[in-house]
Amino acid sequence: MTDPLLPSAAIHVAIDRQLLDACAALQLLIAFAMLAQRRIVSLVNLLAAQGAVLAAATLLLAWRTGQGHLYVSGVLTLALKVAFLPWLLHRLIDRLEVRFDAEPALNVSGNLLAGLLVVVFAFGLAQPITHLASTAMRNAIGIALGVVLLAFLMMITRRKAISQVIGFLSMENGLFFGAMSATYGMPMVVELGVALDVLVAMLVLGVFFFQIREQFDSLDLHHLESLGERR
Amino acid sequence: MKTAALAAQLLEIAVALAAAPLFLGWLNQCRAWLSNRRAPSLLLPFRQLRKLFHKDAVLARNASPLFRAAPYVVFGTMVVAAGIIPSLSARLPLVAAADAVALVGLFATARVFLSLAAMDVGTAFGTLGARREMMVGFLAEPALLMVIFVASLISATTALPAISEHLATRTLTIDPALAFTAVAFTLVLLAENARIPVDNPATHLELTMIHEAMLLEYSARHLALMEWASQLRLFNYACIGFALFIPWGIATREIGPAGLALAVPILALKLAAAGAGLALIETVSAKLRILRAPEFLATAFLFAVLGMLVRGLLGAPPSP
Amino acid sequence: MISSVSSPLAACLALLAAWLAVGVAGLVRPRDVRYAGRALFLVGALIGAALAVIAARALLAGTTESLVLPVGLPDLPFHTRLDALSSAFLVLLGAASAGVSIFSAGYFRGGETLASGAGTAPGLLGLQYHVFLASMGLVLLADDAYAFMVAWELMALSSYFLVVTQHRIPEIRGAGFLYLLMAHVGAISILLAFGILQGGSWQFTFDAMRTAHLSPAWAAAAFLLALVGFGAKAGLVPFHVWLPEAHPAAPSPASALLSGVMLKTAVYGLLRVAFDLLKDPVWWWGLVPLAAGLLTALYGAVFAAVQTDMKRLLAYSSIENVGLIFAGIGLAIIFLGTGSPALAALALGATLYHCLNHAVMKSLLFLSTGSVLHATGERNLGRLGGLIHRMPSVAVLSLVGALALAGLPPLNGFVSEWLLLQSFLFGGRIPRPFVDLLIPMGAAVVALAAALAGYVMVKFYGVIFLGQPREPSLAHAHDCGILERVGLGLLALACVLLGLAPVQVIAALSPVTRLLAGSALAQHGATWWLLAPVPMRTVSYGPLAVLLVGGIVIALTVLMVRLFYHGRVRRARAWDCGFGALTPRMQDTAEGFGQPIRNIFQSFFRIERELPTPTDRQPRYRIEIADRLWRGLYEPLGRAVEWLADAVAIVQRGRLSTYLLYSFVTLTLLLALVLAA
Amino acid sequence: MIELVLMLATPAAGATVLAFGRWRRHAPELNAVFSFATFLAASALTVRVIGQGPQLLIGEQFYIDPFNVFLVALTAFVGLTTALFSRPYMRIEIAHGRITAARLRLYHSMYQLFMLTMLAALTTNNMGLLWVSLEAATLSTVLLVTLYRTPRSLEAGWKYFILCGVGIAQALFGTILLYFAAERALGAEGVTALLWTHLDGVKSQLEPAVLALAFVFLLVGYGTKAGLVPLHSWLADAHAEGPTPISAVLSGLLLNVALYAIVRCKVLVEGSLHSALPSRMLMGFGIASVALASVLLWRQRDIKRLFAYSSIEHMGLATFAFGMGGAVATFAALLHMTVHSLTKSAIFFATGHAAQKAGSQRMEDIRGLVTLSPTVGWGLMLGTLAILGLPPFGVFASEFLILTTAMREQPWAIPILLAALGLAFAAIFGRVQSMVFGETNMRRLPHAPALLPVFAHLALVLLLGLYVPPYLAGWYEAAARLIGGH
Repeated sequence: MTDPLLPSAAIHVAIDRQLLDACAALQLLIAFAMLAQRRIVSLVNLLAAQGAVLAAATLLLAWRTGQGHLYVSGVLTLALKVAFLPWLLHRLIDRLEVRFDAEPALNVSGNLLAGLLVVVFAFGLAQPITHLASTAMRNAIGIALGVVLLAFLMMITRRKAISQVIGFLSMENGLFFGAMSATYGMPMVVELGVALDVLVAMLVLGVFFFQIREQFDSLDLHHLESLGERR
Repeated sequence: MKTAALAAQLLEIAVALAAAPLFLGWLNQCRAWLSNRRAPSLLLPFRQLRKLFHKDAVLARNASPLFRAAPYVVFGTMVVAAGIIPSLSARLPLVAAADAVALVGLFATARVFLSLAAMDVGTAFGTLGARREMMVGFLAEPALLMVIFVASLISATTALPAISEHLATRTLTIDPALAFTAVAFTLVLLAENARIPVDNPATHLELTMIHEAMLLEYSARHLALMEWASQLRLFNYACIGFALFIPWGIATREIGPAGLALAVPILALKLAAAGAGLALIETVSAKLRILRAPEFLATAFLFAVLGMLVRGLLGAPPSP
Repeated sequence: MISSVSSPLAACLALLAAWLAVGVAGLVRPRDVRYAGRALFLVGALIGAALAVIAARALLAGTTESLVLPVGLPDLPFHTRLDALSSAFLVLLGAASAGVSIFSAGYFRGGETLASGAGTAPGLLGLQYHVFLASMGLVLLADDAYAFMVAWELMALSSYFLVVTQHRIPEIRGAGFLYLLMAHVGAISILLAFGILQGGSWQFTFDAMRTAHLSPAWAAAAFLLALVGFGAKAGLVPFHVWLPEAHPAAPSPASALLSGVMLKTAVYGLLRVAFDLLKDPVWWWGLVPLAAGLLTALYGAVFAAVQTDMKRLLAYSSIENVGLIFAGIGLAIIFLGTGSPALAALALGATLYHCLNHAVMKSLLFLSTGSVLHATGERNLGRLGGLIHRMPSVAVLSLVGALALAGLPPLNGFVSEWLLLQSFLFGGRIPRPFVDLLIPMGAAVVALAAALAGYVMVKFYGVIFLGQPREPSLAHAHDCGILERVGLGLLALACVLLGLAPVQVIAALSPVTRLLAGSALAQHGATWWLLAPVPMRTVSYGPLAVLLVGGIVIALTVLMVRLFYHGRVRRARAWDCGFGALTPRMQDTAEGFGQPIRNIFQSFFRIERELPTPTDRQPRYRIEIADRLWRGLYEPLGRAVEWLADAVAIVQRGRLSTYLLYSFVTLTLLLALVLAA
Repeated sequence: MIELVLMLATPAAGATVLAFGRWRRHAPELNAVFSFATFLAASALTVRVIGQGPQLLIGEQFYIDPFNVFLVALTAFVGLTTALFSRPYMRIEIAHGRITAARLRLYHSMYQLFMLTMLAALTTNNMGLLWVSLEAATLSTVLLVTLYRTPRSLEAGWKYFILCGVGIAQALFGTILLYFAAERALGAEGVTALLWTHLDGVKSQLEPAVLALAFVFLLVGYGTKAGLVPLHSWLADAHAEGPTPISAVLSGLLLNVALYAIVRCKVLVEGSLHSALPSRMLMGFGIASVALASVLLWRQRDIKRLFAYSSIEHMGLATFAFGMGGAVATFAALLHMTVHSLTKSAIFFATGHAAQKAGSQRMEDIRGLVTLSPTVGWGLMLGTLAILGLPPFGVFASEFLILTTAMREQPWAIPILLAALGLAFAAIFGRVQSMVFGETNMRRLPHAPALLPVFAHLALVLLLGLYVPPYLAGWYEAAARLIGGH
């Protein structure tokens, strides 16, 4: 397969590549920032930023490769991940009065160290397959994997329901970024389906938050540790 | 020929019926002499039997038919056993019907019926006697079987006549296995026939008595049969002993008047000797506590097993 | 009609199906005692009789035929096969079940089953009962591993439901649980044995296993696994713990089937594996069942002697007899392995004969305990006594059973013990050093066990039926109904016949020994009334003659006493030794009667005593006798499992982040694995 | 074609109607009717497939072959019986005041939605849509798990959501990688590149390195939903706290579907990898599940938790069998999936009524079922015996095959498997016995329980144990050929 960017002028190539790689780097940076961030509100903003970067990368790719469905998914991402979800989250935060909540016990340095290891691991995994990719930003596959794993790590370390959900969403972002970088996104049907699922998931979560809140009047996860195998 | 065999068989049974009380009488005489007492007449057992038969039987109100039947069963079993054991001749029609193992089985039958009868009326002593009798029995029976097994290992059969023939006809050798088993057999005999040191036939002291305790409810003819049966049992054991350890003189060839004529006095001699011997043992030994009886029988069992082991280790003794 | 069917195998299968049908028919009107509790059981009895007849004819005709049923796994349909071995055990099943079923027809009129309010309805009971019978039949006919396992587990299952009929009593539930658990473990072991037996052909039909070639090590493994599996079912020490719990728990007819018949299916299985599937067993295999069997025999006898519950006592006596049977099997293997098939045939003959005997006499006794239970509602020996006056027919019939079980001539129990002892005496001839020394010792153990059996039976019979009633309530005890009498009578008759006609029985069994050991049970010095199966010996046993002469002598004695003297009898109070009031409580209790055994074999038991002190207000005496093996083997096992569960439960503490961590670690590990690969 | 559309459209319609319709009173019946229609369509489809062989429908987006057709039939059938069961069950719940009519409406529509997602997941040919429908299945059941709004149910729902969400996200990454590899092989004709049939066609050319990674992600993702240890943590909680009909379908159907997805992926990966790695992974997960579950069974106090762990155990067994591969093992695994879902759902039916009678799910509160309501008691008892692998029930057949195959293929696993089976037997049976038998403390129920489903299921399981109908065996064997590989 030939690189779809080849026919255009070499100078552009450089710029596009640089831009896309910059997006990838930003993604990683934001993921790390989320891993280290204590305050929930800022987490939401970071999530929005991550979405924005993702959308930018998508649109850029769409413009360069001229694949129509990339525009669609770019716009979709913009609408869903940059506009709607952050808004919804902010709204929830207000309604649930957890605006000033923060993760109490969060070992930032430890997390960052672990995150570093994870990212190295991810690159190691991606390395043998990147050369197979035909896309403009194949090097980003490793980064995408890294972002996914970082989000996983974040979910593990969080003790608040909302921040766990944010971790979940940033994992979704990482996945989309991976799809983008590996194969210019999934087939349209799938993209739509996934987007729908994410949307529904968010709504369900909204319901959930209120249920949990009215039961435990707090969103701390330590309320949710009664089940299990202990006498 | 057939008739001769039948006649011999009947003769043997008749001899047993007659000799059993005599043997007991003789035994008691010897014991009396050994303990410097004036001995009762040799015929005393007969007189007692006659007296008992004449009396009216008294039964406990709640005695069941089993209680009445038991004496006959026990007596019958003992008579059959007497017919099977080769005391005079080894060539009798009935001997084929039961080998030594079956013989032990017959004795067990008698014992079981005796004990059941003792439990029937439901007095304290009856059950006590039955329990003790069964205890002695379940220890003595294996010992007796072991004795027979040793003999059968030597002579490759468990049929008494064959054993005694084999032992009688082989060249005379000192066989330690047989010696051990002889001791074991003697102990078993003492125990099984309620002799000192296991039981004392002459006392009704509840702490010690076994056999007598079971007969407490019996009277008259039933008692007579029971007594006679126990005399027969003693006699039978003696004959088994003869067949195993001093088999000479039992008519092994074709049954004829000559052989039997010779066999009867020999048997009398053996019985006399055995009676004296038993009397001696009983006089010199003291009655054991009932709790020690198991140890006594365990010793017997041990001797028999030792005999078997010796037999297995040394194999057949070298015959010149 | 059925016997006119050309193929006996088809006929047998049809009869098994008929049993199932009878069982299902019971569900139509489950609570109707007259229909489900009476009529159906009679039909079942007829089927059992027919089965016995057909199987017997097949056995005598030496039929061997096989049939493939259209059910089962797609590539492994049910194979069935009827040969001498299975016919012999089918005869056992049919005959014993016929007697038991007739008895049950009279027995399941409520009482023991319906007394506890909503106990199992007779219809449901009938279903379980007949499924139990049918599955046992299928076990005997199965000719592939799958069919066998299905039948085997179905047997365990249906019998489990019979055991827990009175499920309101916690002990009985516990017994049922233990029973099914042990059965399941045993089944797993059997399954493993089959897995080895197929020997790489991966065909699970028995034919394939017959032709499979195994390395000696694997063959030994298969044999030992089978021994464990079937031993667990038969109650071989140390797998016996369930038996004395489960057998007494069931309603008496079920107990009769469990002890009388089901244990024999285990024997059948071991014979099938050891002699048929593994064609030529190695001699030293035999040492294991021999040793285990002897230990079991002694163990069972000793424990039976100290029991105070009449059904437990019988259960332990079953353990004893199983021990004797397994010892016989071991002996047969040793003989066969050392190249003397004739002797192996002798030992096998003894074993099979004992199976038959035990089936009838143990069923008889369990049924009689059932009648006693109905009449008195008591199963504790300490509260019985003197029933010979209240229920004479039961007393007489069970006297036969008791004497037979005690191994007394001229009844059947003695014959098989006699054969067993004879074959033991040949142990000295085995061309293996030291073993030839040990095996005659085994004869000593057998003798001891047999003698103990006598003790046990005197205790059993004497305490229940003789003496004075230990409780006033026993005055209301009533004799059993006509159907029960017929059932008991048939079984008693079987005991007598098996005892008196050993020559014919041996002749009938010799096809089996020819199949298993390759040598018939020869009759040396053949006369029809004289059993002389022992090669090159002048040993013989003629129960008929013994009985005849004995009878004559007794008759003569009675006659003469009447003739020369008189038959005058006076009734009086029992002599109290001048003591005065003689109360029933002065008789030996069951504990008292067992006391000598308890002293002699103390080391067998774990005894907890509670002795009264002179200062006690209400002095009471309590003694509990427990099984050392239970405390020493099974309880630690249970504790170990609990400990393991507690240790493992740590992974499941309910913390979401921990769970997420599990997923994360799993993911990374697998990725690393891929990366490495 | 038309059958498929009907089969998918019916539950969709049902979901909307039950969500917005006005028939409060008869909603349960309506639910059953819709399920019945679905079942009819499914059977029609099945008949079609039996007659005409595998079908590619709707622009190749849907594919029905011997492997999934019996799962489709099974799903529709259990869906129907569960609907029948939930009719009185939910009424009783309302009568006991545990839920309100409004939530009942949510319940019904979500139930239909759940059915839709599972049928879609089974029939779709597009690996992407497979992912989408499985995620949707999670979403539609989360609110059902929390139906009672109790703290415990909320916690269970939350864990269910997060763990499955995260897991399924991994599966998405796997799908992406799959697409990535497929594009190289099939060229970038976007839509078709994720079609299983196409992938299956070119699986030998798919890039091994990529597929290996993809398989790991897919396995972890779908494995989470299949409840494979150590990804199982959500399962017991979700089963125990949700309403019983949901426990029944979760355990009886959802697990099957997840396992189905895994196996589909395995076929592709093995075709490309030519190494035993995937099989090894499956076997590892299988053994781990069987072992852990059988031990944890000993700690259970709650009856539904107990059977949830038993589900983990049996899924592990099936996974292990798939891992062993080969015709016989695969056949056994498929059979095991079938009988397990039938038996387990039957058990949950009985369990539900038992818990309602006792007014508690704690096992020591449930006593003597058989005395007051024999049908419930015997249903529970027989179902338990069946699930424990006692003949003549079908579970024994599949376990027999699995064990005997394992003796040949993987002897090392035998001790673990047998020990686990023994432990599970002791643990489960001991507890169930004391619930079924003994003195009773049960109360009467306001509505007559529906036990027809229980005994219908058990009858089928019994049949499968004694006699596998030829056409069913034919399916299984065809499917086994399809999956079995070597």
